[in-house]
Amino acid sequence: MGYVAVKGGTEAIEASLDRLKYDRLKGEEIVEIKTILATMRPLVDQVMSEASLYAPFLAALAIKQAGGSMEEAVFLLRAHRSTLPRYYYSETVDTEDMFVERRISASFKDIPGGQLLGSTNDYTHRLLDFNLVNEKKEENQAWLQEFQERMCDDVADKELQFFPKVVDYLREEGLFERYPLDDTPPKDITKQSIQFPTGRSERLQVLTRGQTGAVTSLGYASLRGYGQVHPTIGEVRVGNVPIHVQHPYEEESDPDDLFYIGDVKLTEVESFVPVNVKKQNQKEELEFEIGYGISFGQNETKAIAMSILDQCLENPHGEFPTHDEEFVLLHIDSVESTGFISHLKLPHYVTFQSKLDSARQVKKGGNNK
Amino acid sequence: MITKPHFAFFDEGSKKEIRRATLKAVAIPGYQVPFASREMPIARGWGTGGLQLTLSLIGKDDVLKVIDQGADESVNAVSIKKLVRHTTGVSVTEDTGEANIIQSRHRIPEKQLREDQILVLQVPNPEPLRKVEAREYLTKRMHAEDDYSGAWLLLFEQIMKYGRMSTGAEHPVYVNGRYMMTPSPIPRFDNPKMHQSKALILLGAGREKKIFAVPPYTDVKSLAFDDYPFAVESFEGKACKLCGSTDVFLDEIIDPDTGERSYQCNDTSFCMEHLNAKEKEEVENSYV
Amino acid sequence: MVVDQIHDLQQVYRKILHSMSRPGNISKLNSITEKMNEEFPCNHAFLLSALTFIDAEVTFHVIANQEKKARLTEIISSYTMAKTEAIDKADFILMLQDAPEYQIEKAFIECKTGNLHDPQLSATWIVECDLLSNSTGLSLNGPGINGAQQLQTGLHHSFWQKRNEKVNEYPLGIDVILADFSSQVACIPRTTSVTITEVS
Amino acid sequence: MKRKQRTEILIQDGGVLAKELAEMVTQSYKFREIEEPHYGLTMIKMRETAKKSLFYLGEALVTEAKVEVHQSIGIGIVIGMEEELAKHLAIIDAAYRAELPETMEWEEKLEVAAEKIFQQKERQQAEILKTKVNFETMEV
Amino acid sequence: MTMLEVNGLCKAFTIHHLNKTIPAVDEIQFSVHAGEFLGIIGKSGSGKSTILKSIYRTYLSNAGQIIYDSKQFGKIDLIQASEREIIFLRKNEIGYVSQFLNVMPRTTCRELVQNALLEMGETKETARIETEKALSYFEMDEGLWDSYPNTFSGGEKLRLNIAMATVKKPRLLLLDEPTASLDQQSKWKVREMIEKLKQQGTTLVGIFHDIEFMEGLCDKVFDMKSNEMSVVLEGVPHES
Amino acid sequence: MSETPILQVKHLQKQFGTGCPHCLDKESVYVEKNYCTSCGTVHAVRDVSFDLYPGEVLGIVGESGSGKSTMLQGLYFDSDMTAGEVYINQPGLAGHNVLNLSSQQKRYIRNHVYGMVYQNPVHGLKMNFSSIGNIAEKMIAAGNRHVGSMEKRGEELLENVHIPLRRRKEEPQNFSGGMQQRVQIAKALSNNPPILFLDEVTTGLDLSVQASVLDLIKQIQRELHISMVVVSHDLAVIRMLADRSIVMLNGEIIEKGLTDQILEDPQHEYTQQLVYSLL
Repeated sequence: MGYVAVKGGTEAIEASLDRLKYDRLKGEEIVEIKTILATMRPLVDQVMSEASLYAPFLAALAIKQAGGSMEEAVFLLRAHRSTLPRYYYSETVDTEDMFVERRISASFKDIPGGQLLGSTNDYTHRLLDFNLVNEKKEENQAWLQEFQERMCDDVADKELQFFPKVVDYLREEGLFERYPLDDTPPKDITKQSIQFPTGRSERLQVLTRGQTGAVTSLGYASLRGYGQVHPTIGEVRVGNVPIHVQHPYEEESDPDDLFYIGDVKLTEVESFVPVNVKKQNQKEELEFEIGYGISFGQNETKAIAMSILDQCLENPHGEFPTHDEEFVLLHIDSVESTGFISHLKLPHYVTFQSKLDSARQVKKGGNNK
Repeated sequence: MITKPHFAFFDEGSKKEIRRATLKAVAIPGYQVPFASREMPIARGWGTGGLQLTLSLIGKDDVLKVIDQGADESVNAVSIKKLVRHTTGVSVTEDTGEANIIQSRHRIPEKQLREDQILVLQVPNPEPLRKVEAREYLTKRMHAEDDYSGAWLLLFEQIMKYGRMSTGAEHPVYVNGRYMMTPSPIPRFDNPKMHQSKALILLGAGREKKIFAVPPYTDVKSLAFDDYPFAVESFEGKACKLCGSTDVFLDEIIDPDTGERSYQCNDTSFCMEHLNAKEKEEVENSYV
Repeated sequence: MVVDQIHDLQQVYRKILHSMSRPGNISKLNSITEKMNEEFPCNHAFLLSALTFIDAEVTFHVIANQEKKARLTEIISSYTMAKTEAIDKADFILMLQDAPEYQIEKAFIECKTGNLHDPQLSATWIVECDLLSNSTGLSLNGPGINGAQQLQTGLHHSFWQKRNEKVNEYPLGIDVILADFSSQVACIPRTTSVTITEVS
Repeated sequence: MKRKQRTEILIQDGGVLAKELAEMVTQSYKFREIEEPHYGLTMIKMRETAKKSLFYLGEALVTEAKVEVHQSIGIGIVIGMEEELAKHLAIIDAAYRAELPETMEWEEKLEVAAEKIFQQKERQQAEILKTKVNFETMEV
Repeated sequence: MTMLEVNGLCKAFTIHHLNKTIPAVDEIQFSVHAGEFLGIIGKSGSGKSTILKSIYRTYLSNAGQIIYDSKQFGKIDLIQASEREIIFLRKNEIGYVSQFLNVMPRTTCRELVQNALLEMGETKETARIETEKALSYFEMDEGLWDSYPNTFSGGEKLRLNIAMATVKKPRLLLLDEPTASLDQQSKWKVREMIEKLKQQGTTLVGIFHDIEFMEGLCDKVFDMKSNEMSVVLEGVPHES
Repeated sequence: MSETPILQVKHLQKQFGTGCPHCLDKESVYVEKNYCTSCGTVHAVRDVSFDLYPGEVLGIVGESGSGKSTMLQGLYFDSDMTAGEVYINQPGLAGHNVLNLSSQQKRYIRNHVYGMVYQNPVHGLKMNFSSIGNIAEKMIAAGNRHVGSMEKRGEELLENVHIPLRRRKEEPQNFSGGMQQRVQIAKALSNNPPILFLDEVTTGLDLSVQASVLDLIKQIQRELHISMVVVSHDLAVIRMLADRSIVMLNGEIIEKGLTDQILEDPQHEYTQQLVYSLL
C-alpha cells in the first residue's frame, strides 16, 4: 500500500477560494464595471495612479474583482502590467498642452487665466446625503437636461484657451531660478531597480506611483515639523493631456507625422518653497524652489504631498526621515509594503524553531566554544 | 477583449532580463545582482523572487517541486505550484528525486541534490548587513570594499552577551571566500548543505530586487570564530516519531492535551520516502 | 528562422546556465540548431546564445572581419532591437572566429569589467570557436568545478592570457560564452582560474 | 492631412468616422492583418516644471494593430482596449502610406469632424469657465 | 677638539603686524672645545638667550654657521641641519635647560624623567634605575616623585628640569639662566651638579644672571658687548 | 640622516567645485582666501606636501576652515582628493600612490595600516555596541577571528586608556565624552597600526580629561613607536605632542618646522598672530 502524501494544503486552498467567491456572491448583487467607471472615478483614478498604469477599464475591473479593496486592486493591475510588453515610449508630455478642467493657486489671488474651481469636493459640506438612498434615474436625467440647457447658452466662437503656468510669471520676475531644458534621458525603475543615490527621474517616478496614504502621511509629517518643507501651493491643475508616439520605423521626425494615441487625465502641482540661496560672494538671498507633484487622474492630495516630498528629497537633511531618500522611496510602494507586511501571515515554523534552539542553548548557558 | 495567457506568465523581455541577471549572479557567486523585479500575481514577500527565477528557468519538460517550511503541502507552496502549472502546464512532483527545479522557502531538502537539479530559494531579506546598516547605499559600499567587520561584530557581541552565537535561521555565510551572503532564512542546519553542493542554487529576493547564486562545487562557509565554531540546531537524542530518522531537521510538536513534546521530520517528502522504504523492507523481510 | 522565441531560447538558456555554473562543461544545442537551415555569418550555437540574452535593453559590439561584422550587426539589431555600441560601453562583445587580432586586443583593453559597486556591469563575451572538447589545452579551477576541468577551445593562447589579465582584480572581470561549429557551448566565468597547459 | 492631426480627429471622434473610412478601403482593396489587435504598453515621458527635467510618469494601456494594404504597412495605436478602432486606424494609416486616391476625398470629412470636435470642446470649456472665481467684481 | 663653533651668527625678528624687524644678535663668533664650559655674559636684552636658542634651533638664524661635532653625524651645521636631525640631536646629544618647566600635564615627576630616557631608547628597567638615581642625586623629596610638578616650588621645578636634561648625559648642555629664581642653597646644588657634569666631560654653554655663580666654573667667557671671547684663567671674569 | 618616511604626501589638492581659469592661479584677484569669487569653487586643500617619519608625531595646526581636517579625511580615504599623491612605506604598498587604489584596497589600508581618532567619537565608534566590541571590530577588520585573543587585547587596551574593566560590555553611549574618546583611541590602536591620525581629539573635552588623553597619546607613541599625525587648532595640544609641526591657512601650508621653533620664532604673519593669542 505505501504512504501517500497529505493533500491538506491543496484542499484547504480550494475551499478558501470557494469561500472567497461565496463572500462576493452571497449578497446577490452585481456591480457592473461601467457603474464603477461612471460613478467612482476617484477610486479608479487612485488605483491607476498607484498601479502606475493608465487603464480605466482594467482599473474598474480590478476594483470589482477586489471587492473594492484598494491594495488588492492595485496589486491586480501591477501584476497584469507584468504580462504586457511595452511597445512605445511617448513623446515628451508638456502640461502646458493640458485641456484644463480645474486650476487653482494658493499663492496669488488673481493668476493670469483665473482660478477655475472645476469639479471638486472641496466646498461640499460633508453631510451624508440621504437623498442618495433612493436616487431616481428620471430625476437625474431631468437634472442633467436642465444643466445642459443652462450651459448651452453663450458659446461664442472663440479659440480654445490654454492656461499658462503660474510659475512662468514668477520666473520672469527672477524669483525662481530658470532652468534650461534638461534632456538627460530618464531612468526607468521598472526596467532597472533603483540605485542610491538616485537621480531626479527615479525619485519622481517612485513618488508618483507611491501609495496615496503613504505619500500623504510622509508629506504631512514633513509639513508638521518632521521635515523642513512648508510650501505654498503655486498651482494645482487637473485636466487631459494628449499623448503622442513616434512611428516605430519611419526615419524622418516631422512632428506632424506623430501618432496621437489619446488623452490621459492628470493632476499636476507646483509648490513654492522659500529657501536661502547662497549667491556669489557668499551673499544669501531668499528665493523659491519648486516642489513638483503629479499623478494619474484626479488625486490632488497625493500630488500635493508628492510636491512636498520632492522638495524634501532634493534637500537631504540628516535629521528627518522625510528628507532621506532611502527611507521615503523604499517604503511608499503599495505592492511592496502590503506584500511584505502580509507575508508575516506565512508560516515561519522553521525559522522560529531555529531561533528557539538558539534561545534554549543560551539559557542552558551552553557555550559553543 | 483578448485574454490570452503567456507561457510562464512573463513576456520574453522580462525573462531575458532575469536570465541576464542570473548569469551574472552565477559568475559572481554570492553577489546580489540588482534586477528590475516584476510585479507578480502573488504578493511581495510571498516568494516573488523565487517565482520569477522559476518562471525564467522553466520549460515544458521540466518537473517542478515547491516546498515551504519543508512541506510540499504548505499552503503557499501549493499556491505557487498552482500558478506555475497554470501558466506553463509543467508537471509537478513531491518527490525530491524526480524534480529538476525545486523552489523552496526556508529549507533545503534533506535528500542530497544532484548535478542536474536547480534549487531556487525564496529570500525575503537578502542583505546580510542590513542589521549593521539600514541604508542600502552604504551596505552596497561595504560589499564593494569587502568590509564585513560589522557582521562579525554582531556575532562577537552575541558571544559577549550570551556566551555563544545566538543566530537563528539566516546565519550569514561567505561564498567563494569573497561575498558575504544571507542564505535566505534557512536554518543553520541547512547551511552546510550549500557548501560544495552538486546542484546549482539560485536565490531570488523579489521585493528587494536582487538575484544571487551559489554555483555547484563552491565553498560556502558559515561565519564562525576560531574559538567559537559554527553550530547547527541540535536535535541530539531526538528522532522523527513517524519514520525514526535522526540527523534531520525536526519539527517540534506539542500535544495539546498532554503537553508532551514529540518530533517529526520537517521535510515531509523525505519522511514519506523513508516510511515507504521502511515498509517495503518490512514487507520483503516478512516474506523471507 | 524557425527558432521558437519562447521554448527554444528557454532551452538554450538552461544549457548555457548549466555550463556557466560548471565552467568548461560542454552543452549541446543540436536539438535546436537542427531546425535552423538559414546561413548566418556565425555558427548557429553562437547566434542562439546571442538571441537568448540580447534585447532592446542591452547593447552589443561585434568584432569580426569587416563584412561579417556589418552583417552580424544588422542581424542582431533586427532580431533583438538591441543597439550596437562602442566596445567600452557594450554589454555583449560578440567575437567571431576570424576576428582580426588587433580588434581582439582592443576589445580586451577597452571592454567593461564592472566596478566594485556593480561588478555585474561588465561585458559578457560570446566567442565563436572551432571545436570545443574536454581534452587538454586549458586547465580550469574554481567555483563550479569539482577538482579540475580540461578544456580545448582552439583559440590562440594569447586570447586566454589577455582574458586572465582582465580578471585579476576579482570581482571585476568578464564572463565568456564559447560557441562552436558543432552546436556546442561552454562557459568561462570570471571566477575560473585558467591555466594554459598546451600552447597552441 | 498629416498623421498627427488625422489620428487626433479619428480618435476624438469616437470611432465612427474611422470605421467608415476603413471600410471604404477594405471594400476596394486587399488588406492583410500583419498583427491582430493586441494590448501593450506605452510609457509616458514627462517634463516636470520645477527643474525642466524628464521622468517617466507611468504606462498607458494601448491597443495596437498592424495591417498591410496595397503593399503598405499601416499601424494603429490607441489608448485603451479598442481592438476595432486600432484596426481601423491601422487601415487608414496604411491607406495614407500607400497614397490611395480615396485619402484625398477624406480631407473634407476629417475637416467636418474636426469642426464638430472643436465645438464640443469649446462648449466644455465654456462650462468649466463658469466655475471661475471672479475677483474683479469683488474689488469694486 | 672643537665641539661647537659659531661663525657670523645673525638673528633678527620680523614682526609682521608692526611691520618691523628687530635685530637681536649680529655676527657672533666663538668656539668651545670638548669638555669646556663657556659662559656668556652681557646685559639683559643683549641677546645671550638668542644665541642659545639659535644653537638649539628654537630660533631660526638669519645668517652664519653653528658647527657642532656630532657623535652621530660628525660635523654638522645646526642652522642647516634637517628638522629630523635636530630632533635626533636633542634626544641624544644636546640638552637645554631653562628656568621654565614646560612639561606634559598630569605626568608625574618620575615619569617625566623616565620618559626622557625612554625617548633615547633605554629599556624600561634602566630608565627606572637611572631616574631614581637622578632624583635622589638632586635631592628631590621622595614624596614628590609620584606627584605632578605643577605643584612644585621653583627650586623643585628647576631640579626636575635639570634632572630631565642631565639624566640623558648630553654631550652639549645649554644652560639658559637656570638659576634665575632659585634660593642660594639650590643654586649651589646646581653648581655642584654642573661641576660634576664637567668632570664627566660634558661641554657646556651657559648664561647666568649672577656672575658670582660662574666663578671658577667657566673656562671661557663670551662677552656680548665686545663680541669677543676671552679665556678665564682664574677668578671672576670682568665686565669690560 | 637617511631615514625613509613612512608616509609621504605630495601636492595634495581638494577642491569643492569645478574650478575655473581664474582660480587656477592662487594669486588671482578672484581668489579670496580659498574661495573663488568667479566660479564659487572652494579650494580646501592646496598643494600640501609633507613627510611623516617612523615613530614621530607631526602636528598640524590651523584655524577651522584651514583645510587640515579635510586633508586628514583625504588621507584616511573618508573623502576623495582632487589631486595629489600619497605613498605609504609598508610591505606591498611601497611605490603605489594609494589615492589611486581601488576602494577595496583602500579598505585594506584602513584596516591594517591606519588608525583614526575622530574629534567626535560618534564617527569612530558604534555607540550602541559594547566597548569591547568596538575595539574588537577593528581587530576583526584586520582579520582576527579569535574571540578569546580579541577579548584579552581589548581588556589590555581598556586598561591602558583607564576604562574600568567592569564597564567593558557597556555601550559608549553611556560614557562621558572623555571616556568615549579614550575608547576610540583604544579601538584605533587595537591592531597596532603603524600610522595613527588624530583629529582634534581633545577639542570640547574638560581640561582634566584633555590632559589624560594627551598623556595617553604620548605614552602610546613612546611605547609603541606609532607614527602620528595630530590635527588641532590648539597650539597647546600641538606643543605637548608634536616634535615637528605644520601650520595651515586657507588650505595651504604656510609654515613648517620644529614645534618649539614655530611657537617661539614664528615666521609667517598668521603664525605670529596665532602664537600671540596663545593663552
